Amino acid sequence: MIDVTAEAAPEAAASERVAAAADDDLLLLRQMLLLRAYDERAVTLQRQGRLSAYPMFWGEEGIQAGALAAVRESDWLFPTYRQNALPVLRGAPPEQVLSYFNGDPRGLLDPRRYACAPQCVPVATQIPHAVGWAWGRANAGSDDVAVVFFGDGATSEGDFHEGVNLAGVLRAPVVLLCTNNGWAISTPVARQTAAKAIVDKAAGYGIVGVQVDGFDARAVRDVVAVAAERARAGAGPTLVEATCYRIGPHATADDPARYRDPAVAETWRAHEPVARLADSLLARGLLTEDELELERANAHARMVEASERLAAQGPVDRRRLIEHVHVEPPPLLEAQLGGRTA
Amino acid sequence: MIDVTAEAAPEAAASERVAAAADDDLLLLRQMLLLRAYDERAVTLQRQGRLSAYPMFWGEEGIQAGALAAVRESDWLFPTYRQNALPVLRGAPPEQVLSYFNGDPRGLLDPRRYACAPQCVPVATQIPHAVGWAWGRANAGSDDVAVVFFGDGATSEGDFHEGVNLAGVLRAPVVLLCTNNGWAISTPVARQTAAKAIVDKAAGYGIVGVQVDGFDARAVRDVVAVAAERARAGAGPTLVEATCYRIGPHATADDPARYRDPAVAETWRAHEPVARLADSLLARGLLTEDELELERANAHARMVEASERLAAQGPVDRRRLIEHVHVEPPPLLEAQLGGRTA
Amino acid sequence: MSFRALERAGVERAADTAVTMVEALQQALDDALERDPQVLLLGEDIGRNGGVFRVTDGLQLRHGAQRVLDMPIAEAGTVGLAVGLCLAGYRPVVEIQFDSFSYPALEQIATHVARYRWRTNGAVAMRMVIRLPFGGGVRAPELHSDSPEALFCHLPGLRVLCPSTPADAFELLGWAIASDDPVIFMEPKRLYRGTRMPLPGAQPGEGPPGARIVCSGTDVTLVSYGASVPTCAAAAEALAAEGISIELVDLRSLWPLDSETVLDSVRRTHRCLIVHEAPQSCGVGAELAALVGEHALHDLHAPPLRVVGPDAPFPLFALEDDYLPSAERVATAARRLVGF
Amino acid sequence: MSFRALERAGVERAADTAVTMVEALQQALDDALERDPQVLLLGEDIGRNGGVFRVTDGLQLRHGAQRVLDMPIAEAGTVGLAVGLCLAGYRPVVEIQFDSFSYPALEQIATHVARYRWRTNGAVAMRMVIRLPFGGGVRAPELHSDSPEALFCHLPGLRVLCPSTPADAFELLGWAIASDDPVIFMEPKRLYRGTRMPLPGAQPGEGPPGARIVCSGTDVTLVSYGASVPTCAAAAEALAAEGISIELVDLRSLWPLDSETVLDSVRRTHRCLIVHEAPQSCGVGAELAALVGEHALHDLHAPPLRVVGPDAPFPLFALEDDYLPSAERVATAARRLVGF
Ligand SMILES: Cc1ncc(C[n+]2csc(CCOP(=O)(O)OP(=O)(O)O)c2C)c(N)n1
Ligand SMILES: Cc1ncc(C[n+]2csc(CCOP(=O)(O)OP(=O)(O)O)c2C)c(N)n1
Ligand SMILES: [Mg+2]
Ligand SMILES: [Mg+2]
Repeated sequence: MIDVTAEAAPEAAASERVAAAADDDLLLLRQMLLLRAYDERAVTLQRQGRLSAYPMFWGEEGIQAGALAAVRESDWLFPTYRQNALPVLRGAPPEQVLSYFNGDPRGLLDPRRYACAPQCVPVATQIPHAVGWAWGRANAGSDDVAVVFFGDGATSEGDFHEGVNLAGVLRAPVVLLCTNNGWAISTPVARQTAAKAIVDKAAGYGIVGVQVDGFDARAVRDVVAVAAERARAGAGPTLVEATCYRIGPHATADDPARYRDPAVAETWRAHEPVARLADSLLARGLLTEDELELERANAHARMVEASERLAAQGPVDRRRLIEHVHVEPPPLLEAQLGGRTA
Repeated sequence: MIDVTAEAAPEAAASERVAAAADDDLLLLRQMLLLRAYDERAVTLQRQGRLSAYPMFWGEEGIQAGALAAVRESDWLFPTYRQNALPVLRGAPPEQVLSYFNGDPRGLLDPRRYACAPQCVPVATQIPHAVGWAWGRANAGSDDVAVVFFGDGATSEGDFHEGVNLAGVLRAPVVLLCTNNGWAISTPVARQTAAKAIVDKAAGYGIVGVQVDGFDARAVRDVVAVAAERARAGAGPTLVEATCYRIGPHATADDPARYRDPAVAETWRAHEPVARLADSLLARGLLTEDELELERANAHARMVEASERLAAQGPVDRRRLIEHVHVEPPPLLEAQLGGRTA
Repeated sequence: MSFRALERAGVERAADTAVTMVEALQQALDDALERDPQVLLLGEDIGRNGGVFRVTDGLQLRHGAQRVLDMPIAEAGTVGLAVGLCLAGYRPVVEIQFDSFSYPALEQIATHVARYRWRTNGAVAMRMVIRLPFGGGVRAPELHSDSPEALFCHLPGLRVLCPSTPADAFELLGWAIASDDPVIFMEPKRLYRGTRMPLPGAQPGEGPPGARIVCSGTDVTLVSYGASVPTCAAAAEALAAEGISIELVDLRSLWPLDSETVLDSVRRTHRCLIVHEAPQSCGVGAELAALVGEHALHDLHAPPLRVVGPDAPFPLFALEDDYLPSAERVATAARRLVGF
Repeated sequence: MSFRALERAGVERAADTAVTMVEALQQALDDALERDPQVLLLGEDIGRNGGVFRVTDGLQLRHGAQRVLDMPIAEAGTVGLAVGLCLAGYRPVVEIQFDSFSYPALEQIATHVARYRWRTNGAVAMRMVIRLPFGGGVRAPELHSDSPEALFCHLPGLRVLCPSTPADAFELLGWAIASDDPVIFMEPKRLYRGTRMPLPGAQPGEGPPGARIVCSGTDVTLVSYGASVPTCAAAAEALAAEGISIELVDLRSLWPLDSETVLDSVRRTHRCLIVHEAPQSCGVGAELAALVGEHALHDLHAPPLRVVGPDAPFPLFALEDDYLPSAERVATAARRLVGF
């Protein structure tokens, strides 16, 4: 379906731009279909008992793939558990990323390889990391930027505040991308803050704030692209609030029926970003039903293969208990691995 | 000089209000003169080696006395080290408060006695306390409010953020009073935040924000009074930014010449709030030079007496090492006081 | 919930209703909320969701959203808020969702919760309980399996409790809430649903809780707490079959330590083995071993040993069984002790 | 500043210029900034003000505001920023203004600084030093005299160093900055200006620093670190006059502990006394006493004793001399040990 060279026919510059934009959209859709296949597969694997707790992101594919499409390969990403598949969009083997949810240290990636920090578990703590990285790279003369992901719930934490404030003070080239999906586990955003919108927090840090429909992948891409280019040009950070709705549970162990009306969540399903982008491309004649089906099948097949490779992973070496904690395990740790105290 | 009954002559209601307002201003001035005498005395005592490090508040008397004048005796105050004399304005013996700077545990007050929390040392940590107290009292049916003091530097801390955000979510009856004196030790506020004003942070918490000239004691009083009445009426918290300038050093050990132009600080002296209020009262004919001199002398005399009582304090009982840590010192602490390990 | 529903009918608790630790904790919270209007619960997702472990299940419905408060994700702010609530006369019980998420609250805990009484010459008590599900063994995600209890034992001004049975959970939590000292209440999440037992009477015990002798023995004193207690009990059983008699002491209070009970036992068995999940260095086991060395040196027939976590981060769960003290490791160490 | 100005002229440091610990630390930072462009300093008031203790005096002027960064009052944010700087290849050195102000940064330290290398299978090192002026004895305000080192020894993934002389301060800080492991660098503020001594050569030592035998002796091994070392030295001198011979060991590394050196000494003296300011329970002294009990039990002629802080908050300074281990208390305990 996507063949950039074939599309780049000898036409007028304007129509070339249109064609290129269409290609971009098709690539974006492909990435979103991969995320969708990954996410659904992970939930299936979890149900089969082949993964432990898994935090699904069904409905947030547009924000994740949109943001990724807006930046360069060398721009670093700072995800949470919710954006756990970002490295897959940059070529990481899906089974490797999934094995993290199997408690397997081989699921821990080299951040430099995919320009992507480890998925961050303690809420909001990755924000100052992104700011530090971004300022540090700029200080070293690079024009790379950072994109840090966090949720609406994260905005209540001190580390959100300290990190964003530092970004403002240091004019760090960072895009602060808040996925406001309305929920933090069982807590609605209205219980998280009395602010009318997350983006209202930007002025308090002297930075620019933009709100965007998080179900509209192209809009997210465009907004993040502008923010990233501003950052690259030295104009400082931007707080982007991508609004959406957490259609699924918080994670596999969560039961949203305990705290919210399932019917309401259902109504949001109609807005989900994958179908929305696909429908738009279909309507514009840039994609056929058959092509879409093929793309879906490809993504699915990739995940089926990945699951097989996941199953084939051997046991973890016990030495990993003490390895990589320090440059070299001090004698004490070697002794402890042997069951001794010193 | 202040004789409320004498002034309350049989006149028209309007002029009674004017007279009452004048009395309020005179009382406010008296409190500020006491703060000034206390502060200058403390610096002298420190220079004489009779106190250890002392954080002076020269120039911030208007904010402190102004806020106090705006609230009821039962409204709780949550000060930092910089507002260490607040309990004195509510009747605490000055020598008792000063002895804290002598490292004397007798300088630790009973918060209930003066409706005033202990002066808080770790920056910004008192903010959630004020919010908790305020929400708790309101929840128990009281209409008391809390006033929490903090500096411009404190706004960079996570605890500022979490506390103010909680105040917004819980609509706690609290006045969040930021003394923006432009400096946090050697750090200018522009290095503290890129926000144009501290008050710009209010919208991010969905609360009201007001800026006021912190050198104008009456303005501070009026703004805090409105904020306190809003809180009392259940309309939630207000962030008040009282702008001023830290005319003195951060504390006795600090040497501002290392990091700022002493000439600039000198220009701010002309704005200092005690002379400003006194001059206005003199100009309006509500106060004579003689009366002012007498008031000043009284405050000074009170502090001289207090210094004498401070000098007379006996040694601290060694048992205080382990007392008041728990309801009753557990056997371990008794043993440790005796130099044993268990 | 269903358990509680059963109970609501009668005033007296049926002595033969066996409950899990989660249910026991819930009962203790429910009783406290019922008994004392100053008791409040605060935490993330503790309301309609009943907490991620369901300990507070149904309590908001029963006692109202003014007494069971869902908090924003702000651990420092929540503990700081609870300090203010104590100033206003309340007895807040804070639930921190998982062990590691106590770290952001450490400043509030160390500088305020632990020192406010001291800072006010005894005028204001911090009648606060901080509940902390902790430890590994439940295949939890990264940073959901830490054992930070030693940090709270080292910071002066707190009490640290840790039950290992539903009955103890009920009693100790009741005591903690009624206490006028701040209590860090360590809940071994691995034991949340494993065992069932009937609850003791509704009244919390009198004095501060001491250690409990789980089983008496003559050869080795095995000292432990929390989720390692059943591990030690299993080891004791295996060793009994070999003729090694274990006295198992469940500390229950980690600060202060009931050193009397431990020393008394060690003076009889002449051998001491300490077991916990937390890392070795400066852990609770270090303090215990030091106390035993200082106060029972001449009674010892063998060095006090520790079977504890290594000084390494709690692993991703594929390796957690290798990290956690196992009954086998405990038994091996005990055999070493008697072989001295 | 004046010291450094003297030095700027020549490449070789005059071996006979005696410096304070503050000057030694400044020199180590200056050298590191000079040597390695990846070294950055971060902290509150460290720029024009030179830090509240003047350790960074003149360094911003010399190396620029892009290398010596004044930070907003945000300890967690600053340490988090430094994590990001490590990701970008820098070697940040963070100054925390006083001991207790490390508490707000504890989450970043425990969950990121200490675990990032581990979390990335060794791909990303946290080449970070966190400098922490700590301890009492300088008549400082409340919460400016804590000794939290044991917290960092218990949290896995960090190294913890603590010098007690200007020369060691210089060497250990140089080593810490060059190390690829994160280091919590405890600076005993009481010793900042007390003694002067010449500095060793500019090169940091090779392997990780071990303990240092301050003076050899035969009757009691006295183990300490930081500001308690001179106290112990004074006690040793007093005891020598009574014919009691003390071997004084300065740990220098608190995690990992150089247990070899300590055990070797204890095996010779048969007696061990441990001294520090920090509270007793789960302190560094507990770990040491436990190790001595476990590995040298049969060499001991007396129980390992501790002269340490009580499990109480560091007092307002009127009582600090009663809180701190004194030479007299140390000597009394040593006499008790030889009297066993
Ligand atoms: C410091 C900390 N506190 C609590 C948690 C437990 N926790 C995990 S996810 C989560 C909710 C986060 O909500 P939000 O930031 O909106 O992100 P979302 O889950 O919606 O993607 C909570 C409370 C945590 N991981 N870290
Ligand atoms: C958590 C914490 N970090 C650092 C300090 C050291 N410190 C004491 S006062 C101060 C500056 C505070 O500035 P600001 O909030 O503006 O108040 P001001 O001193 O101007 O009244 C600092 C950094 C502290 N007390 N607490
Ligand atoms: Mg969310
Ligand atoms: Mg200020």
